[in-house]
Parts: sequence; structure tokens; C-alpha cells
Amino acid sequence: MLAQSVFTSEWWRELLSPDSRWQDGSLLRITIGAILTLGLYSLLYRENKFYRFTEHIFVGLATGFSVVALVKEVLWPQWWVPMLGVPERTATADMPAVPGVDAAWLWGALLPLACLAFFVFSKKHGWLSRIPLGIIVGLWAGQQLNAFQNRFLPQVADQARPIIPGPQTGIPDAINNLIVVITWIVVLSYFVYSFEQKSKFLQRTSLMGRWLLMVGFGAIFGTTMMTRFVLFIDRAYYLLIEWLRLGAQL
Amino acid sequence: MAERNYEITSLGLQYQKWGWLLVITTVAVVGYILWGIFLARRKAGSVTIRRIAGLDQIDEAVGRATETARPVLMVPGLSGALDGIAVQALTIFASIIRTAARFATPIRLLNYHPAVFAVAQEIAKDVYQTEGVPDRYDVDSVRFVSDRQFAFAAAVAGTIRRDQVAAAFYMGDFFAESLIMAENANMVGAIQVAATTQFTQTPFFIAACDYVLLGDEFYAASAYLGREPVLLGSLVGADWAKLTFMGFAVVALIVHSFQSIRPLTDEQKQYFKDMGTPVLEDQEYPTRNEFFFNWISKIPRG
Amino acid sequence: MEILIARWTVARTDANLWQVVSYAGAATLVSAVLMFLLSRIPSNFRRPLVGIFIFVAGLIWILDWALPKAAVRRASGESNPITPLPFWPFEYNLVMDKVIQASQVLSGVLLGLGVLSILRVHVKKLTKRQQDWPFSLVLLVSMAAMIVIGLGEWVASNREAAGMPGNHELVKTAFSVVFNDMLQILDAAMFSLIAFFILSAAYRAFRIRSVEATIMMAVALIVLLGFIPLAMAVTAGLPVEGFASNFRIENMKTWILLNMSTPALRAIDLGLGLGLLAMALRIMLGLEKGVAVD
Amino acid sequence: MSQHIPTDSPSPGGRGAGGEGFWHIMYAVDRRWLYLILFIIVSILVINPITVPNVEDPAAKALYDYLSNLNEGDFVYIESDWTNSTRGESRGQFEALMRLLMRKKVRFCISTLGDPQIPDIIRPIIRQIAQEPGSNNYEEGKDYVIAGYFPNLEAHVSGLVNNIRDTVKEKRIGGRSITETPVFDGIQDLSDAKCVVVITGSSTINLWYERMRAKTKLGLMCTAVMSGENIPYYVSGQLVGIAIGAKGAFDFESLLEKEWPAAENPGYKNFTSGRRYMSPLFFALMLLIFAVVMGNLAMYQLKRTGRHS
Repeated sequence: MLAQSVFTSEWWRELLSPDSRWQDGSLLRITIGAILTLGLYSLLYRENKFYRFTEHIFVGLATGFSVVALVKEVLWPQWWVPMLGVPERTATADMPAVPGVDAAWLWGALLPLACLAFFVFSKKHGWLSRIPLGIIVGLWAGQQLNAFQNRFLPQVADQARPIIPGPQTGIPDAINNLIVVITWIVVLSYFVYSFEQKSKFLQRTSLMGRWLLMVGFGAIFGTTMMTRFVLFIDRAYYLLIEWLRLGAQL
Repeated sequence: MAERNYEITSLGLQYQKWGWLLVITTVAVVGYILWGIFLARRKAGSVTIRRIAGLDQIDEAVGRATETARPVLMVPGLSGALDGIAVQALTIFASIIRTAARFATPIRLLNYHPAVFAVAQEIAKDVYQTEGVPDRYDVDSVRFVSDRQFAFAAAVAGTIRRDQVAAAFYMGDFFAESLIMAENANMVGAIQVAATTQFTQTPFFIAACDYVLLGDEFYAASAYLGREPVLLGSLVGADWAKLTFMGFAVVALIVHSFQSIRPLTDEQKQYFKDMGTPVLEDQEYPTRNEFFFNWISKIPRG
Repeated sequence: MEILIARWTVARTDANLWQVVSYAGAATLVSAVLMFLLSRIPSNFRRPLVGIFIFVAGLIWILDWALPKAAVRRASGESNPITPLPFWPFEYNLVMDKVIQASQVLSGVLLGLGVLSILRVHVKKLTKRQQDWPFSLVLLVSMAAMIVIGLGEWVASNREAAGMPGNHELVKTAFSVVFNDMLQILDAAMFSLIAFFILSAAYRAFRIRSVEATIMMAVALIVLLGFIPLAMAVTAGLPVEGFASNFRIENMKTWILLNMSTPALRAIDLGLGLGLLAMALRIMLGLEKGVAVD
Repeated sequence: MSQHIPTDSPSPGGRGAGGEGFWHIMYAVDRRWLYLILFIIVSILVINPITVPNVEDPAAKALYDYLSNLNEGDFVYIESDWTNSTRGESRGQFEALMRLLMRKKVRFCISTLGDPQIPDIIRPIIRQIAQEPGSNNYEEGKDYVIAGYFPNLEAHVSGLVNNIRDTVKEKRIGGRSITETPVFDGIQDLSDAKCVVVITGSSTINLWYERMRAKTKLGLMCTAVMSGENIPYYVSGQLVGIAIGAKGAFDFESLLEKEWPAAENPGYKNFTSGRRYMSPLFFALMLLIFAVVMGNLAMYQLKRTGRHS
């Protein structure tokens, strides 16, 4: 494989060859991605013009793509098509059938409401922007009852385990279960704010709670490190093997 | 009037099969919070809350920014919509902006979501106005950056390094990009205070930031800063809910302990089956799936 | 469609495009007039008005949570649960479909605000030749390019799916380059930078300086070693069963994850959930300053 | 966190640049040296990977053993939710799983959630593996099907549990529904499947825990980040096994090598990214541990000699 690496003329010939230049996974296209990758990596040394250039490309592309996704996935299918409908079409020899959609033209009334948000730039009518924003945040608020019930109550229920050793639960299990419940209660007690923590006992449990929290955080740190390093190794593979071809491919 | 072309076979699915117990629990928690607010409004000043370390440092951090004439960076999280987390972050930022406005410290408020950006801009404008220094407000200091996670991170990292921010505040929803921001700000020697609702990111903030608000200290922050009865009251309500859940854990411990040493009867197996959660055929004793409280929170309800 | 809006729909044919457009235009106009009237209301009514909007929006979801859902039998055999309403010709879950759709459109349109903000910042830089203006140009050009290419590719693939003739190879390749070879690669590169930052953050923070830092460091290292084959080999001599097996590093890792870390994190999560719920209630009741009108 | 962690990163070329002794340098190495060392270590090992020994994780081995003991013609349902953002970990797991199932002649159906692009990512991978020796010339539509992308997580999982055929019957291959292909012969509902394997970088498995009540086993291949949440379900028996991160991929590859040693089966490809990424990963993590240890030693030394300001 090294025979085709960046140090050989074949590599450069392939890079510059006109036939397959823009095919999927061509060397030229990998080169574009690799240069951008290096641009972002240059931040590790210091902030520089190369990074700034890459960063601005990145933000430009990302925002542009958000606009595209908005039109493609929201405005067109959720608003424009339902509003104006689609006439039904039966299949012909070279065109597939299109199912009809009735025109719910009332959707047109939504546009001025949404546009009220743009008054945020106005001094005099700035408060009007609070109407669409208020509707959005109100809709979010209303969902929280359901979210609390479905997300947190099962977790609370899951903390309750048997602590008497029995046919299903051995003695180690019982001890573990007790530790689980105590950990949960002690950590939760750290998050009680309004009770005067004058008693020594409460202060102790609260401190214990902090320490136990650190156990949880340390565990997150440990598991996350692996994943993040593998991400970088994957990028290194992309740069060194897929782009520069310095070693054998998988 | 459209004809109903269906026949209702069973009504009230979410209340059936013990579902009402979950609903009642949720309603009770709501009741605690509302009751706490009601009491605190009636007897203002009756509630005290414990010290929250990171919040005392806000003035110090902003003060240092003023001395060095470098900006203060604020990021209200990467919420996917305008939600309560972002609103809470902006409420905390309002008090930071107030300090910055007094000392004429430049600010950078970088937003991930356009709706959050809109609210942030309004709030910043208001704060400068109520402080009587509307001319110090720079419209471009509150910005929308990008609503793609890593493009946002790249831009924030670039801003931190270019503007050499003196203080950085991260409040709200953060995901993997937390460390990108925090380490870059650490490189330029900024004082950093962070609070996130994504506890999976808290350890990284702890490693890279100077002060971190743990867990729901984030929600307690505005009560702590403003000492308003409504906020304090809802905090007390949530405290009562926490104590209730702790009590519940002890009760459930006892219930499940006795449940675990009694073998399943045939009626019970049939009952589980009727409820839509059959147990394995050769099972003698209940497992974690069949322990009462665990079980009722997971029964399929239509 | 049993929803109210059904009586306000028009069946589309090829001929009635302009009729539908004029209907939709009229709806827009009426709504715009209503919004204009809203802007005229006296300032002391503004705060309660916004409050009502917030409350009603929240109520929509609370009703969805509280109204009894029903299992139904239909002639067609489909059996998704619905939310019937008494004395009302349509089901509440259909209302919810429309509400979700409308809220997506509503928050989608707000992206325009963000784009305006970006334009304001960078066009100003460009026209005033402020520091770094060439980068603003780069940003604006790449944004415009992405919009043109992205929408072009979308139109092209729609035309292709509809069987219309035309050669769309160019725009498809262009989109593939800007999306797969640029945007996604940039995402992955930025993501992978975290590996470096995690290294330097751990180096600095994992010092035996306080009890808390020490606990965090010790647990992180044990969990980490539990994933490394060579570290597992160190304790591989211990028996797999029995008491001594507890000291195998992977078992220690699992034990910490299960019995200490999970409940601790669940407790913090419950606190966060309660805080969120309280926040939602305050917002709905207009007790939160951040979103109210001053 | 209440204690103030000082920002002890010196400006480049400042403190620690020389003359202040070894421990001062070690106490606050300029992080860019760490970055450079990490980059060099990973680069060398990505180009020239060295083979590291493996100790298989019991949880991963449990999943492998269960799948490996399936009979020819058994049916497995696979839900593949990974995207390019977790490619480093999930791809190795996915490839190893495909090799195992193909060598065992187990039929499978793959659906994806989360991202409409996933089918385009996995299809070429499967095709490539199907052409390897030992893969029994697997053909789409005959030995396996790709049910494609489902946008609604909740409806999809409930649908599969209630009626697997109805849920996927809309998806077509070669003009007919995938449920009419030989892959779905004799598969009436999910309990006819021997196992459901979820490969994910997110928390899409949670619904399966809630919904799955049939005799079908549930297996999981997840990223290391997700392991903490999911190990409890392995311990409680809801998961037949769990392969975690790049290590899980390496475990699967090692077990494939044990069952079909490449020396005896020419052309068999057992190791891919799992082993390939293991040595750089191992040395990167060693660097991290080394840096932490040196930092602490330096702090201790400076404290002892009283030179720590």
C-alpha cells in the first residue's frame, strides 16, 4: 500500500487525474475534507488565519444547511403542501402516480403570526414578538407534566429494590441494593435547599452526597474518554490512511 | 357533523392498569410546587436557602473582565427549542449583564437557537435600558451563531480565542461540545462558571471550569440571586417533593423486600398476563420486572 | 379527516390552483389584519394578552396528557389509540397533530431571525471593511453556496422522482461534495478535537488536591482500566467466581457503574426533572420574568 | 464545584521553559506538548498497528456465544441506529456481527431509526462482507433484508412487538414486500425471532426494555458512553449480552478468530477496526494515565520541597 502513498507520483497523478475526480470517495474529495480537518486541528496550536477560514466556512455551510433543511423538511411538507394541496395524478408510462392532497388553505393564517417574531428588531412594537415566542415556550411548558411522568417516575420506581436476601436475591445482591437506595437518598439530600442545615447529621449526609456525586461523575468521565479517543483515532485513520495512504487499509 | 366510523372498546387508557397512580403522583408534585409558591407569596421573607458557591463569584468574574477590558462570554446552552432551560439561563444572564452594564464591560452572548436569540436580545436591551445606559448596548454583542452543534462549538471556540474573553458563563443544555468551549476558555485564562442540565457533561465542566453548579442548583440560581418569593416558594415545593420521594424509596424497599421472598401464585401470573406483561413460564419468584412499583411504571397502556 | 379544518379544505384539481392560492392569500390577509389590530391594543393589556397565549398553548398539551385516551375498533382494522371528545365532531389527537405541525412551522420560521442576525453582523463587517472582513465574505459565500446547491439538489431529486427529464448529475455531485466531504467531515473533525481537550483537562484536574477531585480521579481511572485489555490481564489471574472475583478490575468497574454511579446520577436527574417541572409551571402561570412582557 | 481550580497553564515559553527543574515542568506542561505527543502516538499506531492481547469481556462473550449457538436458518432482527458520528466504535461492532451471522447462515432483517442516511451507510458494508470467503454469498432479499428507515421510534418498536409483519410490510425489495421474501418465511411475530440486536450510539434501546416481553432475547452493542445506563439490564437478565465500544468490537473479532482461525480458513477476515483501533486507543489512554500520574507526582514533589507557589 505504501507504494501508492503521498510520497509517490501515483498518488499525485490520481489526485490530478481528470476522469474520476469528482466520484464518491475520490482522492480529490478526500483531500478537500482532509484540508478542512487540518484547519480545525490547527486550533490546538493556536488561533490562526487557517482556523478562522475553516471556522467561517463551517458556520456558513451549517447555517446554509439549516435553511435548506427548514425548507425541505418543514416549510414545504408541513406548510406549503398542506396549504395549497396537490392534484391527484394517475400513473403514466414514464411517470409514477401521485396521491392527491386536499388544500387546507387556512394554513395561510399562520404566516403573519410567525412573522410577528421579526418585530424583535423593532423598538416600538418589540413586544409583539413575544406572542409567537410565548406560544412556543407555552407549548414546551405544557409537555413537561407528561415528560415528568414518563421519564422520571419510572426512574424513581426503579430505585426501589428488595433488601432481604431471598431466593432471587443473594446476600451480595441485598447489600448492593441497600447501597443503591442509600446512595440515591443521600445524593438527593444534597439537593435539598431550603432546610436550614444546622444539624450536623444533615451536613454530613450532604457532604457524603457530594462525594457520591463525584463517583458518578468520575464514572462518566471514564466511559466517555474511550469514546472520544476512538473518534480521534478514526479521524487519524481518515487523514493518514484514507488520504495520505501511509499504511494498509482495513 | 362527521359520523364516527369506529367503536370505542376501552376508554381512559392512561388511567387503567394502575396508570392513575402515576397521574396522581405527577399531580401531587405539581400541587407541592404551587402550594409552596402560594405560601411563600403570602409570607415573603420566610424562606432561606443554603449557599450556592459558584453564584457568589459572578461579580468577581465580571470585575476581572472590567479590569482587563476583555469581554464576558455567555452561552445559554444548546436547547433545541425555546424552552424553560434556556429561559432560566437567560434569567441568570440578565443579572450578569446588569453587572457588566454598570461597569461598561463588553459582553458576548452567543446563541444556538434563533428563538433563544430573540429573547436574549430583548432581555439584554431591557437590562441596559433599566440601568440607564442604553448607549452602552452593542446590538452585535448578542448573536445567533449556528444551530448545528459543532459549527456552533467551532465558532464559540474561535470567539473565545480571538477576543481573549476574561470570563465565561455556560448555563443550560450542553452536550459533547462542553469541553471544547471550556478548555479553550481555560487556555486564555478566563474565569469560568458553568451549570448544565445535562449531568453527563457536568464532569467535564468540573475538570475545566472554576465553578460549577451541580444539577438543579441551576434552577435554584435565580431564586438565590433574586430572592423573589415566587422562585423561593417553588424551590420549597420541589424540596418537599424530593423528601416525599425519599420516603417513598424507604416504603418501596420494604414492600419489594417482602414481595421478593414470596413465590408467585398462579393467580398472580394470570394477573400479570392480563395486564399485558406476562412472566416467563418457568418463573417461580418475581424478578425486578415484577416488583410492584417497578412494574406499574412500565405496564403498556394501549 | 374528521378535523374541523376538513370543512375548510378544497379538493385540488389541476385547474383550481388560483382559487386555492386566493383562498390562502385571503386567510393570510385576514390574519395579518388581526395581528395589526393586536398591535393597537393599549399597553396595559399587552402583558395579560401574552400571558393568555402562553397559558393556552401550555393547556393544549396538558389536555393531551389528561384527556382519557381510548382503544377503538374500526372497520379498516387499524387500532391506534385515539382521544375522543364528547359533543365534538373530531378527536383530540388529530388536533394535536395539527398543533405539532403548526409549532414546527412556527419555530422553523424563526430561523429567519438567526439568518438576519448573521447577515447583520457580517454584512456590516464587510461593508465597513472591519477587521477580518474577508472571513465574513467566506462565511456569506459558503452559506449562499450551500443554500443554492442544497435547494437545487432537492428540486432535482424531486423532479427525478416525478419522472421528469433532465440531467441532475452536476448538482447532485456538488451537493455530495459540500455535504459529505465538507460539512460532515467538519462535524467529525470538531467532535474528535474533544480527545485532545479531554487529555489536557484530565491532566490538570486529576490532582490529589481535595477529597472530591481524588474520588473523581480514582473512579475515572478504575472505569477506564476496566475497558483496557491489558489492565484486565493484570487481574485475570483472580477466579471468575466467588468472593475474590470482585477484585477483578472489570467487575469493580461494573460494580461502581451499577451500584454507585447510576443511583447518584438518577438522583441528580430527578432533581433536574423537578426543577424543570417547576419552571414549566411558573412559565405557564406567568410568574417567570424572562418571557413575560415588562 | 466550590474549590477554585487554578488555571495553571503557563503562557507558552514562560514558566517551565527551563531552569526551574524537572518537576516544575511536569507540574504544568504546556498542553500543546501533550497534544503533540497524543497526535504522534496515535499516528504511529494507526499506520503500524501492533497486536495487543485481548481478555474478552464476559458480557460481550455472552452475546457472542448466544448468537454463535444459533442454528442455520434462525432469524434475528437487527436495529442499527449508528451514524457516522460514532463510526469509530459502531462500525467495528456492526461488521463483526454481520460476519458472525453470515458464517452461521442466520437470516436477518435490519431496520434503522434516527437518521434516514443510515441505510446508505450500511448497505455497502454488508455487500462487501457478503463477498468475503465464509460469508456464504449472502444476498439481499434471500438471506437478509434491509427494512430501511423508520422515523417514529415509539411506533416502530411497539409495532414490531405487536405485529412484525405489518410493521415492515410496506418496505419493498425488487417489487415485492420484504415480508414475502424467504427471509420472513415462518416468521409470524417477534417471538419467532431468536434475538433482537440493537446497535446504537444513543438511547434508542430504552423502548425495547419497556416493550419487549416475548421470549425473544435482546442483545445490545453500544458505545462506551452508553454502557453505564445499560449494564444494569445485562445484570438483571433483560439483555442476553452487551458489547461495549471499540473493546466490544475487538471482543467480537477475537471470538470470531477463535471460532474460525484465519490460519485454518484462508481468506477469512476476522479483524477490522476493532483490533486496528485498539492499539492506538490503548497507548492514548496510557498517555493519559501517565500524564495524570506525572502531574500528581510533580505536585507532591513540589509540595515536599516547598517550592510550590
